[in-house]
Amino acid sequence: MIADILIAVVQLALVGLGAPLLTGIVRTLKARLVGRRGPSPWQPYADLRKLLGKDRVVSTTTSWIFAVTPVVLAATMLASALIVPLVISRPVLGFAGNVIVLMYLFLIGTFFLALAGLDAGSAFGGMGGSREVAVAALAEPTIIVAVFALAMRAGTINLGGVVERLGANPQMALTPGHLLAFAAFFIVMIAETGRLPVDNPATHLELTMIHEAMVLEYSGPDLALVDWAASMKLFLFMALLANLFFPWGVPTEPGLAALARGGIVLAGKLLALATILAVIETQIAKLRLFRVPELLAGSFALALLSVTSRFLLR
Amino acid sequence: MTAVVYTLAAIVGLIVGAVGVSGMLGVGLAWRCPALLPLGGLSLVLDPLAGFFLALVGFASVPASLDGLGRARSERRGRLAYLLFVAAMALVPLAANALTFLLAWELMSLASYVLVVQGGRARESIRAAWVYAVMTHAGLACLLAGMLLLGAWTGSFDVGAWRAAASALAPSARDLAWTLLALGFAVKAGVIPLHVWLPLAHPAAPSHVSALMSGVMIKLGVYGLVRVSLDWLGEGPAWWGAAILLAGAVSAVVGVLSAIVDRDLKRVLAFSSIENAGIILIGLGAGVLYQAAGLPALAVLGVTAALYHALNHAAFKTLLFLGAGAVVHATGTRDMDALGGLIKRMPWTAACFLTGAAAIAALPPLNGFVSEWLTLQALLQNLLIEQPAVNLVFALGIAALALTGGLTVACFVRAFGITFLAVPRQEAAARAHDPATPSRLAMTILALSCLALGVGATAVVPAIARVGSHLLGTPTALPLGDALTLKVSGEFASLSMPAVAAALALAGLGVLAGLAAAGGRGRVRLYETWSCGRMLQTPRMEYSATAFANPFKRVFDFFYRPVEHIDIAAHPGSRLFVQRIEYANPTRSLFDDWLYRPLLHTVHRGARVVQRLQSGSANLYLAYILLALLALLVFA
Amino acid sequence: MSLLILLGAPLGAAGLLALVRGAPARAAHLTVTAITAAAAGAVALRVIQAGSVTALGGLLRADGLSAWMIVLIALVSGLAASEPPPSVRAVPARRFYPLFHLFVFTMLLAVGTDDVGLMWVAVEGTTLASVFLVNLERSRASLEAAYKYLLICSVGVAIAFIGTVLVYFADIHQLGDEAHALRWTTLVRLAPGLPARVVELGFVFLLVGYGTKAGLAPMHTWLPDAHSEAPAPVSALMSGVLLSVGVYALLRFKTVVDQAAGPEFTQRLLLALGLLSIAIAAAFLWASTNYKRMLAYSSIEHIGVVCLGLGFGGLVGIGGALLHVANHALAKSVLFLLSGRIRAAYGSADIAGVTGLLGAMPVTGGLFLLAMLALMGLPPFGLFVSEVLIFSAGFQSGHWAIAAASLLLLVGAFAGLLRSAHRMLYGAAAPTVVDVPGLRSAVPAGVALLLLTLTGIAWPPGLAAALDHIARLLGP
Amino acid sequence: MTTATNFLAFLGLVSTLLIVWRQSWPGRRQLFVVQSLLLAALAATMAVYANRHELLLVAAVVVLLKAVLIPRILGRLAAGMPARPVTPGRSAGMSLLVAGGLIVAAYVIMLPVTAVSELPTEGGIPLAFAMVLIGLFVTVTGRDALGHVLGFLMFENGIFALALLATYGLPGLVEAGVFLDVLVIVLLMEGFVLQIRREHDSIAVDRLRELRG
Repeated sequence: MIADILIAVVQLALVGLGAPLLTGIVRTLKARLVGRRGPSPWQPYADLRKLLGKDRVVSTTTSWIFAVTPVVLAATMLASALIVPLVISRPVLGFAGNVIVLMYLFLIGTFFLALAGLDAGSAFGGMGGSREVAVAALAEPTIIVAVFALAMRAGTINLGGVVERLGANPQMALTPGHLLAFAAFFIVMIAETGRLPVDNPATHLELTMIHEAMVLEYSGPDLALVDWAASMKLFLFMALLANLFFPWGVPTEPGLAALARGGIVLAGKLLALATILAVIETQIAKLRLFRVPELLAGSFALALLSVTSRFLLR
Repeated sequence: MTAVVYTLAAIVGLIVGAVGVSGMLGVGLAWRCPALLPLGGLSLVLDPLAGFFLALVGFASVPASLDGLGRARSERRGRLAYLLFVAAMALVPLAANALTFLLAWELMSLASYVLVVQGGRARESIRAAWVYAVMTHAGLACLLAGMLLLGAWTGSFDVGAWRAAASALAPSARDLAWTLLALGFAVKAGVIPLHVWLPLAHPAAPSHVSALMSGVMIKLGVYGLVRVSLDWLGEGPAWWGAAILLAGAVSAVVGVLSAIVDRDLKRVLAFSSIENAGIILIGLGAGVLYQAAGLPALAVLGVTAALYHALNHAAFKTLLFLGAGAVVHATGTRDMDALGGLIKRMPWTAACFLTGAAAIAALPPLNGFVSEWLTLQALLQNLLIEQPAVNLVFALGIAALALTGGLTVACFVRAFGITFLAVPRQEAAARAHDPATPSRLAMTILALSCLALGVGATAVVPAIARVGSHLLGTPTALPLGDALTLKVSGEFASLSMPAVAAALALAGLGVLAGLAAAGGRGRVRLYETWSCGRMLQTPRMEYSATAFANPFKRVFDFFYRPVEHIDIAAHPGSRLFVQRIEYANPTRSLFDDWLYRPLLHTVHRGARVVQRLQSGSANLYLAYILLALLALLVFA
Repeated sequence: MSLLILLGAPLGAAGLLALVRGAPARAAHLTVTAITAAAAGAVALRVIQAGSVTALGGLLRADGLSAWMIVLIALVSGLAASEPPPSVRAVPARRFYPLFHLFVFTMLLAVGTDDVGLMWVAVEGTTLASVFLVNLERSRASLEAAYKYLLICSVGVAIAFIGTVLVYFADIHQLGDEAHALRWTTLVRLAPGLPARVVELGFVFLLVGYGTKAGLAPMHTWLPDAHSEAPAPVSALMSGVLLSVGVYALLRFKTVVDQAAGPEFTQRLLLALGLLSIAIAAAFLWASTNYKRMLAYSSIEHIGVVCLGLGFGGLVGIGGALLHVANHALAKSVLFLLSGRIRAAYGSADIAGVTGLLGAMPVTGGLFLLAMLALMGLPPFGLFVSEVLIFSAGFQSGHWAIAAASLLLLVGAFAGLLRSAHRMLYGAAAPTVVDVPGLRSAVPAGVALLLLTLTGIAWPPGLAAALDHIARLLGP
Repeated sequence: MTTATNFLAFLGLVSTLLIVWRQSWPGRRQLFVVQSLLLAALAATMAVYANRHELLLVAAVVVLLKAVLIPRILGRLAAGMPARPVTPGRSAGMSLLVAGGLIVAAYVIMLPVTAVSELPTEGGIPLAFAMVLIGLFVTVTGRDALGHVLGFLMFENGIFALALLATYGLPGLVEAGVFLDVLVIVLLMEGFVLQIRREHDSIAVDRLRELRG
């Protein structure tokens, strides 16, 4: 019981506090890669603090949907933090759900954010919402088929089960089918978290923005929550990728030492993924909006290939 | 009078629901009256599957009748047909021989047809009623042929006799009977491409009727498919399951794609019913495939998922139709591009509609999520069948289900957001108000049941699984975890809705508390929408339903084949001064263009040719007689 | 005795009513109709008790099948008589009443005689009695219709005479000469020994001949004209029972031929013509322009269905066909009576000329809708059950292709009928259109629909046994 | 007897063919009278040879009805009509060819009857049936109401001949009904033709094509 509470607290803290850092690190890395000094990795914390101290400006057009959305967003991410295996294979709420639950928890956020975008009655909000749900919808098949690919190999889709099963046979993580699924999932992560080449989190160019268009009307503490939730989403996605596809070194039994070991391993994997992400973001220009579906179709093809490779090459 | 009828309907619903639940719990009843009609007379049998669908009828018809009661004063037409409709729907699952079934089935169709026709008496609802009646009749013809064939082969019109004799039939005979019956039921279930009536008829009916049509009636099509694929004809070959699964996959995707671009709120809901029927069929198809492969536990899982989704869809689709009905009633329009801002004027309806939208978009912890999750679990274990072709079918089902899930979110963001959020786009929407108390009560009941069916899945799913086990004749109950957690196939997957719900609630409270602690609840300044500094916000600047659907139109343009109409009226003085721009971007229906219109055209031309026979010439008429005589003399 | 009253009442009335005029005529008209109906009931009761009734030394004879038809004729003529007679400029009711009863008499005689020769005379008589009724309006259209009716039906029924002669030939060839050689009872008794080929040949003539009267395609061409131009009560009688009298005549001979040559021969022919009738009717129903013609084509369709039932055979098929005859008679006569009212109110028999029926004439329109639903074969009305019975016999007897094809055609006919009904029932009506006042005018039609509901969801006790009995009379 | 009946039947058929060939209306009417008289002779012959005296009565009725009464009505109908078609008519050659074909068909169709028959009159049966078919053919090709009536009467005559030859006449009640029938039909036709002429100023049947579809 105490161990459970400890794990819960560690995971919550890791996600809640570590997420802005991860975002900051990616930014710093990107800056370094293009030869700028860039901001400090800790800059997001300063941003959040600044926003929390400000007033809210709320449009008279909006309704309670607009007001609750930031809270819903943050809450879904925190709840997800209790499900994703970060420092241990079976966290507190590991029994409560699997990847599918996670994806749908994320969809709650998308759902409300898109509504909030519409709520203000501006053209940009609607545009962002429309694009966001389109991307989310098109990413969904890839996610589920990639999960299917995983389930085929692990015999379960419970996150803990996958991590333990694949952790026990580390070489399984290097089969081609598995890597294909990983690639598919990685593309989905890019789309879902609004990174290049799907969306550019660094600009507010009206006609191309997706995520930023939805949150255009938010200000002050609300904006802080939204930004925080966005970075948590990135964190969770990357952690999921890391531990689900490469579950090396994820402890299965609770214990202080194990947790610490798990934390360090996770940090290493996240750093690696962040580097990959940063490299990609500096190497690729943003896609035209209506070529995004092609990218997602490509990821779907990868996922399907991963599945068929299994039962055709049985 | 009207109020009495609707009260009576609600009471009938309650009784039917109670009988249904007792049937699910294993109470068996049988009533026969061979004297009343030929071919075995009337015969009613209550078994668990019938009980489940009875419960479904009761469950949806109580709130729908309440809603009718709420509108009893303004809307009196069709009340008797409504009562007949509810009663006939309750008879269909009980019917235990061909004639009883066909009678109940056709009475149900007739009552709903009358309700559709009386919905508006406008041109379009008449046309809708025509299409509906004709499609239904075509479906009935298939059912009739299939049942009579079975009757001829087995020597009895009793379903019990079919069950007993089915295994002795030749495979081709069973395939033929299955095809006919499945076609007939598929029409009712709104399976693509037999769905054309659905988006026309459902919106045309009054909303509490649409709610029942979408929530329950199309489920009875599913009921028939369950019966014919797993019960009446015994255990079927794998291709039945594959056909159902693929039909379901196509229906789900096409349904939601059609829903996502439509501007008519009720049509959106109707298309979404096609989609959900598709999801149900995906689960059912998986069940049939597993049954054919000799994996009864998984078969039960698939059927359970299908039935559970049927129940859930009844809950949220009824809710959404009642909500849409309240909107239509309050504003007089179904066009989403004329609505907007209703959340402030109809807060109750908005909250309930949002719950329904979230449930149908499968957001946890509501019920839609659980049944879709269950369906996916049934699909994901297909590797146990070692046939690549079957696996491929499953993979397609998985992908379709996933795509559908994503698109549904988009669809209902649009439906709710455009209808209820921001500011009214037209005057009618600005004067809207919440409906009367009974209607609000009905919606609230349904919204709460969406939540209860989701969080309480661990109580509901095992009960449904028992129905499935009984249907498939598996001896032991399917192990499905404990009261807190739903466990599928041992360690394969688990889900705890109470835990997720609690975590979400606690996290939400935690965030609020954290905000308060961080002192973030600072001053709130009210101002007009910023919108990157744009001045003077008007409703014309809002994103419209059409605009919202645009990305989908672009991505799936091979399906929508949109056409653009731009009509610009310039000032007579200079064409640079534009007075009016009209832009329309309608989509074209693949099925109308490539299936139904050519078909109607052919029939029409054929009829024209035959009609030349009656040319008015008496000599010609006499010649027909002479020729007929000679022909018969020669050939006979 | 009851049989004599049954035939005597309308015949006497025909004579009497030629002399009386004015209000007494209408009273006498109703009284005689009631007497006829009572006598029909009495005959039916006697038949149920004793199996058959005879009179005039066996010349008149009613068995189960006759009783079925007699009751039907009485019912429909009661319905038709309940409708006020058409008030047409040129023709006073003086002509209408006697011919009406003469018409009823000839039909009753056709089904109430044992002598197939006399039956032929009576069937020909139905044409002669009704042809004037068709031309009651004396308009160009009704003249044309009556002319074609007379010409085509005379030719057709004359062909049936050839058939009768051939059967008679076979009969006396077998038997030598006998006084009762044309009696149906004699024919049935001798049937097994008759030369098959001759009897088959005769049946072809009979089929074409009586088929003309029954409205089977391709001999149906007179039917839409005559039925649409006749005044409503006459159309009701013609569509409701006259066609069935043609079928009745065929049935009598079918029994004989089946015993002489085996049932396949007649079944094949009936199936072919039945299917053709349904197909042709469906094509016309798909896009009708005139509602009375639409109803007429629908009669062709239903007679086709009846023929299918007879062709499929078996107790279920024949029983279903008989029930279908009755159901169709009730539904169709109600529709024709209502269409008379509609025509009077709107002044047009075109579908395009009638809109908003349900709004402007709620009682008539409502009954019209219900009767149309019944006619299209929807429950809770009886046509649904009888069609199910017929098709059940079809699948039972292995005629899948025919059953399936006709089901498909019925769907097409349904679509056409429904579209036309929709055009008439909904929309906005001219303000001049008013309904027939009072609910009393709805009673006869209401009773008919109630009867249809009975045959549709709750058979009266004895109906099943009666159908079974009659089917056994006819079956091998 | 066989020779006599066969010869009379043959003559009847010849008269039928002549009617097909003739174009002038009075001529056709005359031929019809001849045909009816031939039938009466046939009935009388059979009455004598087969010892069936009621057939004499039938012969008398035929003479009265078909050789006197009906031709008179036909004459009334045609009053004021041009004797020949105003427009040059179709050649009768085609019609005669068809009639020839129908005679062959009649022989084929009546095979089952002649096969089982042992009557002395059987040779005439196909001829009578050919009269029936040709009568029907004349009705079908009739260009005006008169043509229809005449065709129908020929057809009726053919049936009469057939009944006579195949069964020595039907029972009296039926026979009487048939005669009454023919008379009523002709009378009704007369009424219609008069009314048609009033309405349309012509009795050409192509005027009667308003009801269609």
